[in-house]
Amino acid sequence: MTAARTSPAADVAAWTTDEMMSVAASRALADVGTCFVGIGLPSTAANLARATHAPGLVLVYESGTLGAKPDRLPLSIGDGMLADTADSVVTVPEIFNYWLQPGRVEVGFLGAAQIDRFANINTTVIGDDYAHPTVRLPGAGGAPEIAASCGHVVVVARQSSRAFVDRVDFITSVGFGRGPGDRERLGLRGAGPQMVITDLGIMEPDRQSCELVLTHLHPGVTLEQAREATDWELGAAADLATTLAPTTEELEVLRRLEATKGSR
Amino acid sequence: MTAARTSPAADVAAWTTDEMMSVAASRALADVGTCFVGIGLPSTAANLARATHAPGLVLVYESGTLGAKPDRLPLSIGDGMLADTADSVVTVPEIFNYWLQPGRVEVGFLGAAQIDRFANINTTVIGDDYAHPTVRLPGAGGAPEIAASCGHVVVVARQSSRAFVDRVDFITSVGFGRGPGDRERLGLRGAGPQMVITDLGIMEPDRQSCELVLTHLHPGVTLEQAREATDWELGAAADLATTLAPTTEELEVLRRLEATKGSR
Amino acid sequence: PGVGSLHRFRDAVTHGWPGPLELEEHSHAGMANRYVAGASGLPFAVLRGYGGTDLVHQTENIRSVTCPFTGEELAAVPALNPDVGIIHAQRADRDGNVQMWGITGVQKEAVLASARSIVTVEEVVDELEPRPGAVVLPAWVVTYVAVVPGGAHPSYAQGYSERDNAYYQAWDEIGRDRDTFTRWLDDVVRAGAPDPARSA
Amino acid sequence: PGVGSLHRFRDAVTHGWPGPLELEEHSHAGMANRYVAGASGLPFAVLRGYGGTDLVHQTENIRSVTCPFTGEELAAVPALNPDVGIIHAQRADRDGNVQMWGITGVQKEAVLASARSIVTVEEVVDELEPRPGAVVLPAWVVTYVAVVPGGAHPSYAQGYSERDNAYYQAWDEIGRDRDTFTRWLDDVVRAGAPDPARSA
Repeated sequence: MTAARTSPAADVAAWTTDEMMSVAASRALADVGTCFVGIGLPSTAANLARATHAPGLVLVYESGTLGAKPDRLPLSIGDGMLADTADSVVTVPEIFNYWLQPGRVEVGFLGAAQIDRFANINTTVIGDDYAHPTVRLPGAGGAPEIAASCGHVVVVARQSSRAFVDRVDFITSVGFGRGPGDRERLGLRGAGPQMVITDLGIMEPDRQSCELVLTHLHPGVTLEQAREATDWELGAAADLATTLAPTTEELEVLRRLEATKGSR
Repeated sequence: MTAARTSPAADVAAWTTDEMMSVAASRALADVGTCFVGIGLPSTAANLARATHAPGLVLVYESGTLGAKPDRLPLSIGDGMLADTADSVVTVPEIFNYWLQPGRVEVGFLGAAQIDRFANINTTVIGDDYAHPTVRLPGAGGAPEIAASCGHVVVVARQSSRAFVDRVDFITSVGFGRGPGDRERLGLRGAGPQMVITDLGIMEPDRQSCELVLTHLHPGVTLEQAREATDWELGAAADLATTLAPTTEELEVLRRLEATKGSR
Repeated sequence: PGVGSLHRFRDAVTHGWPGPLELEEHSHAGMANRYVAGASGLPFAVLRGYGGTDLVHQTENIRSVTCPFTGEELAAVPALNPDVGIIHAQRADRDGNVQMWGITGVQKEAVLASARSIVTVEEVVDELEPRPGAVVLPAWVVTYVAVVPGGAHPSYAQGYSERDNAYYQAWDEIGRDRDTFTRWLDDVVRAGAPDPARSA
Repeated sequence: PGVGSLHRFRDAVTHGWPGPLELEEHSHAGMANRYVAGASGLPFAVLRGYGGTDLVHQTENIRSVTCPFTGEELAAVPALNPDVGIIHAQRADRDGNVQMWGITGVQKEAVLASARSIVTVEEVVDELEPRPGAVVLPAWVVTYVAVVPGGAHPSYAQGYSERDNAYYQAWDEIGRDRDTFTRWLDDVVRAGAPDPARSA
């Protein structure tokens, strides 16, 4: 979203913060067997992972495609190419009931219009009054159950103080609710969000408090910038690290994938 | 089962009481669109109907075959030919949940090891003690839900005073329970057994009492014989009729079908 | 699938234009299970869903049910049984049997859950040759078949047409603005002018 | 499918030979739904079933549940989650993806409901060419694949072998009598003699 800036590593071509985000998100799928993929940013990152370090990654889309192997970015979860390349295509009730619900899928990969310090996700309404919202968002889709039932969840979202808030206006998909123990109390069987990847850095939940804490800053981003783009008092890990800049291969593959978007 | 006897109609070849039973049962499918078929006697009769007066009859087998068109008698509900000739093959959960349960199938065609005056069916145990039965029967199979959910039910069973009893030892599949109103009380949505076809005649439930009453005697069978082969005081309809003897075509087709049983 | 940014829907919700909407909102899993219950002749479906979300506070149609064996609480949603279910499929035979393949979603359930159904198809053929991944809806559960080639446009029909992505993009512009949208309604829908999105 | 007259089972139940059996009896619809619940990660399944039958009196595992929307009472059965699920399928590829077709019954649910699974197949192929009516179980839900051609005998494997009906008939005679059965166990199963039913 923000303008491209030159990486501090001299041997790496210029990349945008969005590209850094997608690359960092794709790396979160290292050693992952199966991934339930939302459309948009998560789909880009998951396909980047499959095209680089994780060729065996099984992509599951809620349209019912198990093991889809797209060679371009799908235009929607219903893209025919997903069915053409899948190991198996099942119905939508089946993908939710037989595949997602029992916790068979290791990672749920979600976007978020608004997310809070406990990694709860809002994709429904901005504003206090559901019936008369300030902004109406697209809605829940498959996210509530992905967030509930996948082994763990990775969130990909552009960071801003409007999007990263103390408390979401509406909980569409549960992260850690109001804090420790809430997932267990609610009977949510997955471990919840373990990583939130933004265009500025990476956040992870604190093991005690469940609150999102900054663990990585992307190259060239300052802690100040990350805090300014967060509506709560964003904590930073003691060992706050700098994300590895995108490699030439990662960038090449990502750009090739992105270029397919306009191809049809 | 009993020996062949000559039909009173001189122009009809000799036929067995079993043949009369299958023919009478096949005629019960006149103007029926869809039939859920149990294996054995019901399958013979349903296939006879399809091969004679009801070429468009949709046969549904609980193995998941919708619209099977076997040209021989299937060896089991899982006979591969049923899948090969079906309009659609679905899973076993689907055949029960999407097709049988909502009442989509007009007629359920069932056999019975034991049946009582209220057309309740026992295919589980003979004897008073479930844990120590006199005779163990094959069990429920799909029958309880076929009896519950089909538009109505037709039963085909050889008549004897051991099989046609005042009260079955075990209710595997509900006919009319203990009498009028029981189906409604139990939430059974189909109309229940409307016809019980035996090797001696045809019984139908009395509209008031729900008790099975003899409405037809097969040619050559006396009311006495039918009553002897029934353990309760079998009532006869005021307009007790004689079943039409099997036609030459019916017999020919039936015998051709029966001959396929030994062919594999 | 892939309906874009829903500008008109969002305008209706936030500003009540052209009129206020009554909403009942579910997750995809919840909706899928409502159709399953509807197709199954059951009054409700059970799922692990909605727990801890604010969706449960916005409708009476998300409740809970207790497992009679384990005592566990689960979400329950009521069956959906539309008066009419309308889907698009690839083809039908002359008897009215319908064949569809690719991503079939919740289409079978939508037909089976509905009191009556209309299936639009790309073509009618003499025989539905079996093919991988194909689902057949027998004629006796389909009320009407209508031949509507391209009936999924701007979406696609696997094996017949591709997604018209340019249309989606053009539509996004049309849908974004009330005036443009109103003009489109007047010109294209009411007066039958060529669709500017189609020519995009 | 088509297991014959179950002489041995019936002898065990009625006479406790060779030992008493503990039985839990369900209808097919009930069992199918128990597997569905097991495959779905739910503790129970809901169905219209068992109502008015004596089956409900013979097990604790048929209970009732009330619809939270309509108040209607329905039957509930507990999920079945076997330690190991074993099924036979037509073929697998070298990655362990399994393909089966024909009447697949409740096989997918049995695998998905089980903690571990073994799939015996007719053959392993380089590529699972898509085919009508085929269901693919991805390798990641199958624990082991074993190549066992004819593994369904005396039943059939669609596209590979026909039902051996003569075997069923011969088996009915063997199974009918305790002595014949015991001899068959000793000779064929324990000592590995040729199966007289096979040569029938």
